[in-house]
Amino acid sequence: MTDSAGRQPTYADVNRDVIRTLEPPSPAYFGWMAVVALILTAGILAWTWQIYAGMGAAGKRTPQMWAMYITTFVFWIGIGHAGTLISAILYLFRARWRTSIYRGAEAMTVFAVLTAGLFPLIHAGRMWFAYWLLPYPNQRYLWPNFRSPLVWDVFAISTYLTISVVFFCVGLLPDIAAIRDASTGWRKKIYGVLSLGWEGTDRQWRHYRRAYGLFAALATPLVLSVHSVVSWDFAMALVPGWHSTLFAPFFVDGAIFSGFAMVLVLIIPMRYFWNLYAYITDKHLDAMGKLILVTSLVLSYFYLCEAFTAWYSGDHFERASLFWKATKSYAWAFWLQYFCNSLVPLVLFWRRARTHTPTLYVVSILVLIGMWFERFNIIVPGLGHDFYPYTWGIYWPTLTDTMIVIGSFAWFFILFLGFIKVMPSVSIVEVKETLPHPVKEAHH
Amino acid sequence: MRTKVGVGVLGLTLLAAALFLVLSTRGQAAGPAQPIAFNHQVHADQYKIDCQYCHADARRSEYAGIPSVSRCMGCHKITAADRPEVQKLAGFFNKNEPIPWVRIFKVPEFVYFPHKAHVRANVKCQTCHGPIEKMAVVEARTGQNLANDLLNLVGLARSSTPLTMGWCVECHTTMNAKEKTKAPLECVTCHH
Amino acid sequence: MKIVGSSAGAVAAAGCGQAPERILPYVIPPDNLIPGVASWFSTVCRECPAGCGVIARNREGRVVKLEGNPDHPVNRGALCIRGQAALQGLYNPDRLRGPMRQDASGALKPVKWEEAEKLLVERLTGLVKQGKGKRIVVMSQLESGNLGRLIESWAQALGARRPIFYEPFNYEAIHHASRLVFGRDAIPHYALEEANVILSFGADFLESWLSPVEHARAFTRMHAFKHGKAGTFIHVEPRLSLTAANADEWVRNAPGTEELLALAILKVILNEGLQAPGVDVALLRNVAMPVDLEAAAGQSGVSVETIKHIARTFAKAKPGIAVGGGVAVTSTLAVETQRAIHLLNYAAGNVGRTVRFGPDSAFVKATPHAIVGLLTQLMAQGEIDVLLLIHANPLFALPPKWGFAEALKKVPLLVSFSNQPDETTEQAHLILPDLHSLESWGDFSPREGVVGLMQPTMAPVFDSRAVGDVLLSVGRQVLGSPAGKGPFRWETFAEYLKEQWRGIAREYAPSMPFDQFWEEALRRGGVWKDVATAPVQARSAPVFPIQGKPASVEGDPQGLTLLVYPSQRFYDGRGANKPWLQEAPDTMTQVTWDSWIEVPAEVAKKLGIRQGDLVKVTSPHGAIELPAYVSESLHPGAVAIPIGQGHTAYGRYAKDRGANPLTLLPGGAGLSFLSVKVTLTKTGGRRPLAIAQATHDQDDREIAQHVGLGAARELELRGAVPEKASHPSMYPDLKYPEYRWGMAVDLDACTGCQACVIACKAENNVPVVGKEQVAYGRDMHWLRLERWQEGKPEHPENLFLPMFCQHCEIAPCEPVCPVFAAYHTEEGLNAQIYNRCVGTRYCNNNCPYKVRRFNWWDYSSPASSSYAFPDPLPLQLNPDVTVRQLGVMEKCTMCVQRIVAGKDAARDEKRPVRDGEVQTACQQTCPTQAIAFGNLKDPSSRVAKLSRSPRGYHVLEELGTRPAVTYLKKVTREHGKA
Amino acid sequence: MAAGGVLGVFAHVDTTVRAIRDLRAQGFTDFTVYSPVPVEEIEAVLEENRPVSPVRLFTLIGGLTGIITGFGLTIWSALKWGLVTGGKPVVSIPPFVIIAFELGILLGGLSTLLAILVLGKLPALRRSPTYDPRFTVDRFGIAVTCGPERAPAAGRCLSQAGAEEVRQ
Repeated sequence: MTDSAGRQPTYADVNRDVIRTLEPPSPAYFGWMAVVALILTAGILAWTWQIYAGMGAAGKRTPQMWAMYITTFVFWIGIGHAGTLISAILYLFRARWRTSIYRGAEAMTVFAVLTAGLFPLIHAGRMWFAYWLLPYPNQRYLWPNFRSPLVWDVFAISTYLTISVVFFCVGLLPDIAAIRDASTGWRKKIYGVLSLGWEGTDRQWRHYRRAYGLFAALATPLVLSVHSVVSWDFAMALVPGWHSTLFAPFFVDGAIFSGFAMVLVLIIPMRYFWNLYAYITDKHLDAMGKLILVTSLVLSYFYLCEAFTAWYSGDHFERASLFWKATKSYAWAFWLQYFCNSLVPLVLFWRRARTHTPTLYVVSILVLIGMWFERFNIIVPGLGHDFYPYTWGIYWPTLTDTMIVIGSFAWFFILFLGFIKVMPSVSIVEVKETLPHPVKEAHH
Repeated sequence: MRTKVGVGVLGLTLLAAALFLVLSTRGQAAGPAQPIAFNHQVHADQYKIDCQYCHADARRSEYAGIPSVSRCMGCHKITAADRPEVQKLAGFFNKNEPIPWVRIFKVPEFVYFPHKAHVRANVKCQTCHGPIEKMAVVEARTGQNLANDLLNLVGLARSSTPLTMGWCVECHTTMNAKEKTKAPLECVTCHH
Repeated sequence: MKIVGSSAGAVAAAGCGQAPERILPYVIPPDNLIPGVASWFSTVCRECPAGCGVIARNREGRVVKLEGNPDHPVNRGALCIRGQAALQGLYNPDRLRGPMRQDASGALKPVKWEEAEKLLVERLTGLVKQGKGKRIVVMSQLESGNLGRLIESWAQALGARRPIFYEPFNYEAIHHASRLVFGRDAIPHYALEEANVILSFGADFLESWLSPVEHARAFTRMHAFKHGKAGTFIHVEPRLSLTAANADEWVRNAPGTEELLALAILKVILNEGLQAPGVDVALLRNVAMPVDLEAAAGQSGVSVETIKHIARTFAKAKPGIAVGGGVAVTSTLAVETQRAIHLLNYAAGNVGRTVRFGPDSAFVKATPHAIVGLLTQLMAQGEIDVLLLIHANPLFALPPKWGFAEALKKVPLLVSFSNQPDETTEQAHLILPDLHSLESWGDFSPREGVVGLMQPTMAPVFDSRAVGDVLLSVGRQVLGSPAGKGPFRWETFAEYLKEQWRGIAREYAPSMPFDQFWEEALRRGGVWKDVATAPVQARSAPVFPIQGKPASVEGDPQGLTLLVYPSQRFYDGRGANKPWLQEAPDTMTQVTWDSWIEVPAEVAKKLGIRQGDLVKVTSPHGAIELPAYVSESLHPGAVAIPIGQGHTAYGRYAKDRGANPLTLLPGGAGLSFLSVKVTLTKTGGRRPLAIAQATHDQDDREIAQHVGLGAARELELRGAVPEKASHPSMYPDLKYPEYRWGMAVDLDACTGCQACVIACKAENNVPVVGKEQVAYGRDMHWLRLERWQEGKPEHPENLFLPMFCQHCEIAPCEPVCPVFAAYHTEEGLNAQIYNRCVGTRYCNNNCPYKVRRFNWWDYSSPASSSYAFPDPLPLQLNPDVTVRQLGVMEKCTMCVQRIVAGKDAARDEKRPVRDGEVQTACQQTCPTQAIAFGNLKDPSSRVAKLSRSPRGYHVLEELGTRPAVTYLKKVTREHGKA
Repeated sequence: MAAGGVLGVFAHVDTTVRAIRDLRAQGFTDFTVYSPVPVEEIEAVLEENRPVSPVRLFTLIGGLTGIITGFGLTIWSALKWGLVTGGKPVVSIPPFVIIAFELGILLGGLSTLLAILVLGKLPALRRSPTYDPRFTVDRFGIAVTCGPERAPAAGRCLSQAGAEEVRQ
């Protein structure tokens, strides 16, 4: 990796450049914070109202017992995949280009899962009893129903969150130590505590590296399992268009797809504002672009399978459901999904598009929109035209659930904006690792 | 060295917490003040009046039934008519007012507890209500409490407190196992 | 009775219970009333003059449920939708709390009973003293029992005019016709069950006509497929009414051509010599011969072939029965039509067999509209000083053109005994609220040989007094007769009643001692005996002239004939103040909470009217605005509006809802519902209707199935199918140690009357949610009555299907619940534990039948704005059933509380539950016994037998959910398809 | 400096590695190497005479505990009440596998974290005296613990290897 001047940064440069990102923020930054905070407040108010008045405040109805909340829940869980994928799987594959982006991606993961985790609560009719889903000894002698996909969710997501957080924090340790040594006063104290007194001694490193490898090894199957489990919320159900063995891989691929899009949406501005061109180079963007392209193609394949099986099964309900989605009230959403997820990414076949930041940015945004609507189309139209004609109906969102969904984005960004100012959003240590070691005389 | 101290402190606090929880579930709550200081000891123990003489609905209804004021007066027109408490009773009767007794035994919300079925199965009143005939003032610690749940969590819980679901279920299961009774364990039997 | 008692169950159910909770004992316990144990009181339903027997379930001194009286000859244990809803009249939040009088400003103010009575007494005494008794009139609803008699003698004693027994639907045309044809001024008893063919000219006998519950039962007995036999039902009506939808052959005629068709059919019978032996052919000939078949066919739009086919089917039935009612017989040709129908029955030899004079219907006692018109004139001329109204609401039920409102202004003292704030009562100067019929003593005789006895089923909810008591005391004071003397010597109406019943005792049980007879009557709910059928002869002369042309209607000749028809849910409008009835969908349109104008598709197309568009309906006499309901089946020359909505008063649920079509009708002597043409204009506004059913097209999903009569016979021969014919499962079959509860619904018997829907609501504390929520698919009905339509719109096959939780053995809803709120009991019930539910709503997503209901808003807590039970409605709540909270899922439980009670009773006697011992609310009230419930493990139980029926099937069987509910295919008649 | 010893600060990897070798040659065994990044070369020398890090043992044990807990909890709690849902057997293994898997990963991960802390002697509240802030930037360090009598030898050895700076 080289900076604009074309010379390689030294270890010292890396420390300097990264720690520079933690300098006291600009007014613009606070401006953004204010905006996001405002939206978040609106969301919180909306949720408060919903808890007070009841689920009726959100536009749900028979047959759409689930709607935007679960849509957004699945969306955020999906986003939450790229991070661990990059840091774990790419780590195992020794893909060196990951080093300068994985920190941001991991942060994104953690925050995305934190956001997603809210939705089952928001969605529950009696969220104040949601703790009944946890297995704990109680005077009722009652335990959760481990046969229910929702309980699997509880386990999968909490595990995923815990592991991602641990992985994330462990990765941060040496960098925090670096900041500690670069800072003074109360900051030094705080970072001192957070670094757990990391010194980078040989014994620390050797266990650290071991552990890191093991984390990666654990996180890899986990990351694949989580979205499979989420997909089973649907696949285990009877609803036409849900009851499909295809769902696990389909969801996982979609998750990675949207995850990478989100990573781009986040790192492109980062490298622009902090002038990190030396570390996040076009090579990275190019690689990300390729990954998005590939996952998009796989996704398109799944879309085809979905339609084909619906038709080929000859099952009346499946066919009716698909036909209705594609032609009736929600057709616009249906085709928007295909446009964003299958067509748009095709431009990434051109190398120039993959390295042309604006294009890449627009593509990523569209992909995110497309992926949100993919989940929407599975849930809302899917339920809207199920087995029983008597109750067929159209779902209209209300101000309440709209505000809550928008608020969730604010919640995510407030976390992320906060993070990038207190923690190194590019890994100091791993970037250095990829640089050639300082040596006195050439090897012989 | 330092770590040792830390561990010690932590251990102590935990122990204290556990102790507090245990204590908080032991001991008896004082019975509330009733509009008339009715004494079960006198009626049920001293004079050996059968519970169902006054709580006559227990054998045929969901509710055990609080005796009507007139039923009390049935005896107390003459019996101990001079006692102040009995005069209170007469007062209610003459004013044609019901006596506002304070409820003591209460199953959790959304539960149907039929006394009838239990009387039919020869369950002693005391099994659920405790040694009423020994109580001058009726008192009971019933219902769920967090402490007990937490104790349960750390495995220190003695059997669940009376009139909680776990307590009912415990009894039903053990009776079915021991006495070969057919005490139902269906949720819908009590929740419908 | 005091409504206290240790009703902890009720308290818990209502979901409140703050500490320190007080428990109040009775001061003096009421005899034979144990808290927690229901007691039953038998009485008579007074929601319409059909006089069905009712038994009321009383818990802790409050009536919580009404059921039909199984012994009663009229309804045999069944109740209709309105009968079930009577409770909401009793506990109506807008019911008048006590007596009121109009003060100077014209506002109604509460007064003491004494004061109120004094007022009335003074005025009456004044008039009686001056011998101006004729200036006093009593206008009551039809009272065929001793209250009626008291009113009459009261009027007599005071020298007042003959009282008027006012019924908006009084079927006078029938007894006029009877008088003309048979010389007997009576409404005969129509024994539908004994006919092989029913030929109905617009008679909506499954909805409101004469005695709907009795007719529904009779209809099923003659019509439902049994042992390879099934009767035929041909219905002639311009509109596809619920009754028409039940017909094997619906003949859509041009409005007002019923007489013509009847005569044409008569002519065919005569031409082909199909008339019964020994009938006066000459008479029939000179009535029928003038009719020209071709012309008749042309004018009625019914082909000559069809006319001939009907004639043959009808005449060959031996016996058949022809009935006429509904809109058809209230045209300007009302009497002529009924006369023609009488002649048809006469010609086919049905008179005396299926059409019986004796027992005659009590409706004959209802005052003809002509007299009501006369009264109106008298009032207008200021001839009336005191008008006493007893449960009559002429201001709503009479067209404004009658000028009743204006005439009323001329009456110095209007006294209303109504206990509901209806239109007329709001005008009253003095209101002396009568007890609700469920709180009062009385009797009612719907027809000869049946006298239903009414007794108080609970203490009065509010400060009201029995109208009988008031009449007695007022009468005494007016006449100044001392207590125990004179025409009003009885202290209370109850005493009066008991004394009158000594006469009845002599008639019905001369040998029995009276007290025993009285006890018996109270227990059974009345007395009844068979009445010999009186022989009648058609009078040969004089036969009055035949019209032989369609009924004349005034208004724009280019306009559309207006069909104003009685509503099955609201009758003449008196049902509109009951939220249950407002929320129960009208079976045919599935519309709730509103009224609408049914517009033929052709017309709608021409005028560019879409469903829900507001339409201005203009007749020569008035104009109203209503949302349009576009109908494929209605006759292109007509529009239809149901009666019952459009109240300007009558409480929060009825007021300002929909519009009243009677305002479009002319005034004049008789009240004819078919008499004007109207013109439609789009207002441009929209008022979308709250329609519960998304579509009537099954989209080939075979939800409601049918089989041809021939095929059904074959199946019958082939015999029972083995159980578990449904799809295989990966898992071993479930074991059911003692019982497996299941249901069977015979679609061939279901007439779509909706009684079950309300019975379920009443039994299970199902909240009423309001128009907006229903429109948005959030209605809470545990049981919904679906209408599925097949075939051509003008010859539709309509299938009615009650849908509720199917209690699947392999239930998709159960395994997805994370907290075991939904699980399967050892008795095969699909249980839903409300207080365990966290509201993930996964179960309903996964329910293929979408029968689960979610508490979107807080219907259960009084603090909430969406509280569904304003006082005193909570008194009606069933203490054995939880009132569900905000955010929990609920659904049909197969009345598990009744199962628990049934098993408890059985355990008392150390025996298993007997078949038929436990009845679900829906099954209990079904007039046609289409629903069976019981233990599937007992092969001899009715439900088990039905479940093995060759017509049996499961809805969406291919999903392999193995429902515990079996439906029996409807049997359709091939010739029904023309 | 409690035990006493010598610290050498290096700018380059190769010099550091050389220093380590020389120290070993002169019989110094007890020394700590500081580095801003993990470096294969350095590890290679150090790992020559050391057993493999025991971290993986923690992970293994944690993982197994998780899996056992998973199956234990699900099966036991299912049997405790034995409610039937959807006609499925009370103990249905396939769904329980998911719980077991997730718990396996969870405990596995947590015990790995534990391993880092325990083995890496973390958290350490105070910096060790020989630590130098530059070690997190671009400097390598070798701290030799030895008695004052051998300190000069160690120092000499370090500077010969190419230490920029040697401290007592």
